[in-house]
Amino acid sequence: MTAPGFGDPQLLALSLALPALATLAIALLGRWPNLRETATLLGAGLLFATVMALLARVLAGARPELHLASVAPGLELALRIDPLGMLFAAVASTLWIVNSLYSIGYMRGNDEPRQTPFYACFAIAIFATMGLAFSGNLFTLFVFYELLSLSTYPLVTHKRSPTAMRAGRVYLLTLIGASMVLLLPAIVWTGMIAGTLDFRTGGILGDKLGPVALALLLAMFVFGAAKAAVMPLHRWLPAAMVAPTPVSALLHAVAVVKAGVFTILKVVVSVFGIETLAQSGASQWLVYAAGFTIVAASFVALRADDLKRRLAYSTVGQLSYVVLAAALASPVAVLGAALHIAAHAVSKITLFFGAGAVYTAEHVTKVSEMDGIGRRMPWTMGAFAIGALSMIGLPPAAGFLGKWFILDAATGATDWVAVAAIALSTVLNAAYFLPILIRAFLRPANGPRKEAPLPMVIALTATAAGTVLLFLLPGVPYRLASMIVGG
Amino acid sequence: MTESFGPLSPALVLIVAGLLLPLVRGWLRNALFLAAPVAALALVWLLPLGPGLVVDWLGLGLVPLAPDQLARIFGTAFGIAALAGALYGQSQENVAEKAAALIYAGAAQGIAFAGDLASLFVFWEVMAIGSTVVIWSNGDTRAGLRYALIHVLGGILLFAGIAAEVSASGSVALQAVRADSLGRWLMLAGILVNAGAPPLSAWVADAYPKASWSGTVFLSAFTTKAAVLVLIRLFPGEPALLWFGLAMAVYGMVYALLEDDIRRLLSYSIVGQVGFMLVAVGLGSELALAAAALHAFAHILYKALLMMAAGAILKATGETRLSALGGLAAAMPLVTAAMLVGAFSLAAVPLTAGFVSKSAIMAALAADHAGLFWFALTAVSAGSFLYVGLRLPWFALFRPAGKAPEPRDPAWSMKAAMALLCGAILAIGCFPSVLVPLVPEISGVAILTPDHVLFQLQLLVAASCIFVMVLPLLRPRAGSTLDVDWLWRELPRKVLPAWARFTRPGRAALAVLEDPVRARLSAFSRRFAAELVNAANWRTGQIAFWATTLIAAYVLIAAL
Amino acid sequence: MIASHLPVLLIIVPLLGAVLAALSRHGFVAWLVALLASAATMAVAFALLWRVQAEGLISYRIGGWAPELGIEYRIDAVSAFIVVLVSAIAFLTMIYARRSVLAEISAERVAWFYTMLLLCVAGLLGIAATGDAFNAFVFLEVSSLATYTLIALGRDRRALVAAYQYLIVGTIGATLYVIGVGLIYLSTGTLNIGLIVERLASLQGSRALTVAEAFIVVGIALKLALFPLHAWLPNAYAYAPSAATVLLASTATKVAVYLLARYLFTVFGGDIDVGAIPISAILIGLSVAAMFIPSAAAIFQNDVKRILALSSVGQIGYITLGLALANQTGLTGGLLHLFNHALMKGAAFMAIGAVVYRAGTARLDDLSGIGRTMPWTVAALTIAGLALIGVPGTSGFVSKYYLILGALEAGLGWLAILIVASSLLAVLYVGRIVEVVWFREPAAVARECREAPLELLLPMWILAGATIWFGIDAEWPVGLAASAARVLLGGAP
Amino acid sequence: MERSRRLALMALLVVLALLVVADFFVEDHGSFWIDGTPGFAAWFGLVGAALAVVLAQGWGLLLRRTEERADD
Repeated sequence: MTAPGFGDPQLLALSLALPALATLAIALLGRWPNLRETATLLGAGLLFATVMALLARVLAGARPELHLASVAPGLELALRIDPLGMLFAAVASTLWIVNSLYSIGYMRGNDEPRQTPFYACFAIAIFATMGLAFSGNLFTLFVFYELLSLSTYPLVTHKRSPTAMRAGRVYLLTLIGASMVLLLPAIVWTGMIAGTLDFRTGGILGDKLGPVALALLLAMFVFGAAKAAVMPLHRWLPAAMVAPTPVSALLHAVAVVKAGVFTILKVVVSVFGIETLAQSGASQWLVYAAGFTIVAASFVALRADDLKRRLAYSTVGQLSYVVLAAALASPVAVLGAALHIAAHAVSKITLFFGAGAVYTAEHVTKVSEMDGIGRRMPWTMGAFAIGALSMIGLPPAAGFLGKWFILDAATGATDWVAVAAIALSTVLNAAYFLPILIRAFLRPANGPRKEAPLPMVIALTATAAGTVLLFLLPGVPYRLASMIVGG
Repeated sequence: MTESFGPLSPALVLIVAGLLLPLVRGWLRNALFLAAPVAALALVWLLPLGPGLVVDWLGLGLVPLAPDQLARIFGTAFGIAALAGALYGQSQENVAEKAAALIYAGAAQGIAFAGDLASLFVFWEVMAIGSTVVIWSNGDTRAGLRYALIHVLGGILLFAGIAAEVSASGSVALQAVRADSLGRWLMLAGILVNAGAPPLSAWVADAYPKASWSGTVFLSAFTTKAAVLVLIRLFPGEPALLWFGLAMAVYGMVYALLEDDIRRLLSYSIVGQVGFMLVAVGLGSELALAAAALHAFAHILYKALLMMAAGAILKATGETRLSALGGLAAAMPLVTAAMLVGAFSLAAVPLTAGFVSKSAIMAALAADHAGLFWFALTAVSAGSFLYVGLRLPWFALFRPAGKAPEPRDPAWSMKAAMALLCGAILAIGCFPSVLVPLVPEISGVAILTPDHVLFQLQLLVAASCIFVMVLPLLRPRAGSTLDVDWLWRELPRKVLPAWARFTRPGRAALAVLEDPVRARLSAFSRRFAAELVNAANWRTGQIAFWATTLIAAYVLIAAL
Repeated sequence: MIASHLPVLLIIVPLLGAVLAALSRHGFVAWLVALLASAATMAVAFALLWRVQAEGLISYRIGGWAPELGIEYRIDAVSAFIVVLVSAIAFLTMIYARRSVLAEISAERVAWFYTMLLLCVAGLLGIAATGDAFNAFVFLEVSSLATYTLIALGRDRRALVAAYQYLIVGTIGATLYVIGVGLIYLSTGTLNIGLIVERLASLQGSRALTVAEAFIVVGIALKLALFPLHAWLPNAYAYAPSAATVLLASTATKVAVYLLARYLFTVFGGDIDVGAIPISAILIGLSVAAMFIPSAAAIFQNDVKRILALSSVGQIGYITLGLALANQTGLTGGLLHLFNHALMKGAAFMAIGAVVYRAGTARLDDLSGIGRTMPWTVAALTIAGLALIGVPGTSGFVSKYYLILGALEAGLGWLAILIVASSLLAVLYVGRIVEVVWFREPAAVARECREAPLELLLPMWILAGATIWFGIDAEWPVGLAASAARVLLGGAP
Repeated sequence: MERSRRLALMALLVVLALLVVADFFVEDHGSFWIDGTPGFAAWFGLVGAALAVVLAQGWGLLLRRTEERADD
């Protein structure tokens, strides 16, 4: 597939170098928008190809490694691909292509200012996401985690309005604050106890900590990774919705929030080890915390009239599905969590694409203004409907996949609190998504048919199709996900 | 032999046709609408019985197409219903409804042929989506939303139950179980929601009448019967079902007797009839299960026919309330005939399909010496004849109307559909033996024997006597009967304002307490901020003071 | 030949330079002299470091007199570490100073400025190099007097007031220090640190010694601006000429920290609690207060220089915390932070100096959107800011990491949390700057600016680059700090 | 009770009586102790239907309202 001498480490390096190079190219080509967009798309395309090549290797059993630098004794910047990271990277890099296409439509359609920094920061965020997904130890993960927070701050504040700046402050303070105050000490503590920061399937802590200390450490990780938006550290996510929609779509549906749950999942699998966690019962509290978040976020979403805010709270709830699964700490749960990461990514990006398309075409931002919009924008709202079905967890949409295994794990652990939380939130999800569809499709249209710009429609159709395809052909993600625990 | 058809299941044919329907136009659309159920019906019979085809999906060995006897019974019934419904709905303009109806029918077929829990659930949810869209297409959003939410609830209960079952047994195989663990109770609860069992039965009468004249035909056929099918597969002989079934039979009868709107009345009667089936499933003997399947089969036919008649009346007059109708018999003879055939079949008048299936159920009850249920259901049967065989035709069709509506003749396709179903019902009623190849278990049941026919006739005539006697009491009256759905439809409307009133003093009191605290806090933070702004402007003396203090502290500690 | 005289050359070269600069009376010539002298000093410093790493302790007796009578220069891993830092920063400051000084100081005083700068450097290096307690006082005074003058040379009228305040406070500090040294001399009869250590071993528990320690610690604490004795610092840094601020912020307090560490560890022994005085506990308390209170004050300032100055007070808290932890990891973290903070604060003050050079103001309100017109300068400021926060990938992270580790090793989990929590205050004050300079529409001032000249950018970016570099590959500074910590804790050099 | 209704009732009762009579001439296959007796279905049907009406009317008195549901 690749030329001889171009082995796994080189591919791995390339997967980080490409977005970095794309950033540079975008910055240099700022004066020529068409060239600049070409750089974005080219970078995305090449990255996708690279990640796919890596994917083939990982599926074949390879675990590429790359040592970047040793910062200090015990602090190594090192990459190592494992199935979970591979899954995350594959999702992010695939959706970056679609999102780039969509961004072009959105940014031009809305005549947004400061497009060059926008695309550049986007590329940096992807760079950070790749690094995060492929990180080989906690320190590397932390570095890219922070880089992701920082590189997305300019995107959140893109509008430069006072609201946007305020949201940016909340965003940065919550994410950086939590990661510094909790995640970093947790990492240092782990390093002290385990003597290493490297990820290892099955965990590195062994039985060196008692249940209470384990629970405390887990809490530090969970709330430290505030990107996972477990309540009460969820406020940044709705606040960040002031960002342009492509940002909300890729970053706040895929990269950033998934970085949070990815961190938690990774820590559970490769630092604590699911067996250690399950035996000690140290994650039981997290089942409750995540369950509460799932239900509470759904209730808030129910009352939100602003479309993006509703989607944001939906994200908060859905993220906690993954956290809940991580807390259940069983192989099936991890499988479900990983699949839910992929499924939620592709469906939620569809929903945000839909919201952005509606905004671009009609400048509609509120649910109450969406009467008949489905009749005017059938493609957009059709895709939106598929995304909504996926959120509810109805087949034949991808949202079903993760839910299946998470419920399987919850019932297997006879954790009826978890089951009840999922059941209740499913009904609530329906209760806040279906009215949107009802308004959009059943109320009379108040104008002629008018779709969003073509690139946006292509993008959202693609992700909607992906949502269904992922359900019908879940082979590759399933294989990856089942390799996470299995080896 | 299954291989020769590959994955070409009736479900797939219908669903794909449904997805394609909006893309084609004109006569082609109507042709497709009709051809797909025909093809599906043909496939139901062409597929050889066998263990089916295993597909690997997410590491689960799925069997989305496992033709067996039960699948064939329900597949046939669903197929006929879809075919008749498609024929009936030819003149429906709303393409969304037609497409959804095909997907809905396809999902029902999928449930019939599903050989494992996962595919079963997938089709279960597709069915919920399809039916919801059918209801929505008529534009009633609130009822549609309620319907959707209840089915999402039922779906997630079933889902959780299935997940529990899979994680407990490690396989997705469909197997008969008892409700003996929380997971299985969840599964049962999820299915019962779809079957229209109490306490959530209200959705049936709430949602079905909100669909269009043609949509209701589809709705009446699939959801509840698919639930019966799944109960037969998963919970045969589950004792709880006996009581659920009895409750539903009584509930359906009582509410139908009180109801004014034809389609609501018929919806209540669906619940009642499904109750009969549930009792049979709860009984669990081979004969009882076959009888349940057969009753579902018959019920699909006659309830579809009744809904067609009601739809024709609605289309012709724009009205379905008994209190506003009357005297339609002369103007709509075919509709009258259809309604009578359907109603008589429901009431198990001999020579109709309903008589055959109900006889089978009663025979099964008798065989198992379930006396209580036998007597109770016999009484309910008499009551059922009251509402559907007498009250409905009398007030809608025969009584002299004060203000005669001007009905329009139904379209040819509607007439054809009704004729088709009338024919099927009467044919089965007259020649029950045609069903033996489909349901061999009933071959020993006495159906058209003199004593049995006489028994039934006595029952019906006795009920007729009571009807004539108390006719004024049964006069339809506009209004509504309270049901459990009051809890979520009206209670919040009463409680929320009251709650706000109730909490207002509390909140005011809190504000009184809170305001000074907040004021003091903000004053403090202002002072603090000012302090910090000037933090760099200390006087030299202050520094000297601190230095001295520190030394003093040091020395003091040292001296101690 | 020269190699054996390296320790004394370290002092003599800048002193000579100072004399030459004073004699030259011409701005450019003085600058050239200062540049060459500092370059030579840096070379000497690196040579010393190399020798220390190869040979261990270097003892140099001035004039060959025995320690008892004469003055001994002792260069060990700790001194070498400080010496390298100070001389390198000094060299970069000289590069930076030329244009900055031309813009801020009237022409006739320029030569004077460089004289003072070199004197200050000589004094600081002397403190680090000397092995004699009283000699250290002398160098302290040399550098302090030079510093007062440097501050007073500031353009702003308030600079005089600030210099005067510093003069008073500095004098108090020096006085307290010299009282302490006197007490020690009374007890031990020697001023040579090596000999003091030997003789103190037999004098454990002496009251006089305890008092001596109190005086010395408080005296030095005044110089290193330990909270609450810091108040002289913000105004001094804010109103001094930019180049002077760079040098002072990066080196002066660091050398004071060195002196404190010397006394606490080398003189009074590895266990820094002497007698009944829980110095460790007090120092931890004051350090934590320093980490929070001045940092919180920084958030409310409107002058970027003052923000950075108050931030310095906060950052010194981390360094002294490292001393107070008194274990290998913690002390390494403290010393590493000393090193890293010198780099990042140097870069930050250079950047804001460049902004002042172009825009004429450091008031935050006037700097809206200046990142648009001075991207490189502001980018360097941002990098320094990120390092102040302790974002991973910058050197600030590495040192904080070691501090947290040290706190955990000492069994003080709550302290670890406080260390990171205080970083949040840095997020706030740095975030405030970043938001204004990058994300606001350019104000009138900003629109008229151009990018700073290369002469200012070059040293600034060397420091900013080092901040990033040592965030990604910190082996070298960590190695230096670790061996210094080992020496201080009494292990092998 | 108006005339036509009374006539209808009479006719029905006659038919019912005839059916009961006929019942004596066919062989009954009762499953329980009582249901095989001739005329059982007739009186049981009368009682059952009457009970159904009573039950429904009682339920209607309790829960039947004259106004439509608010959002029907």
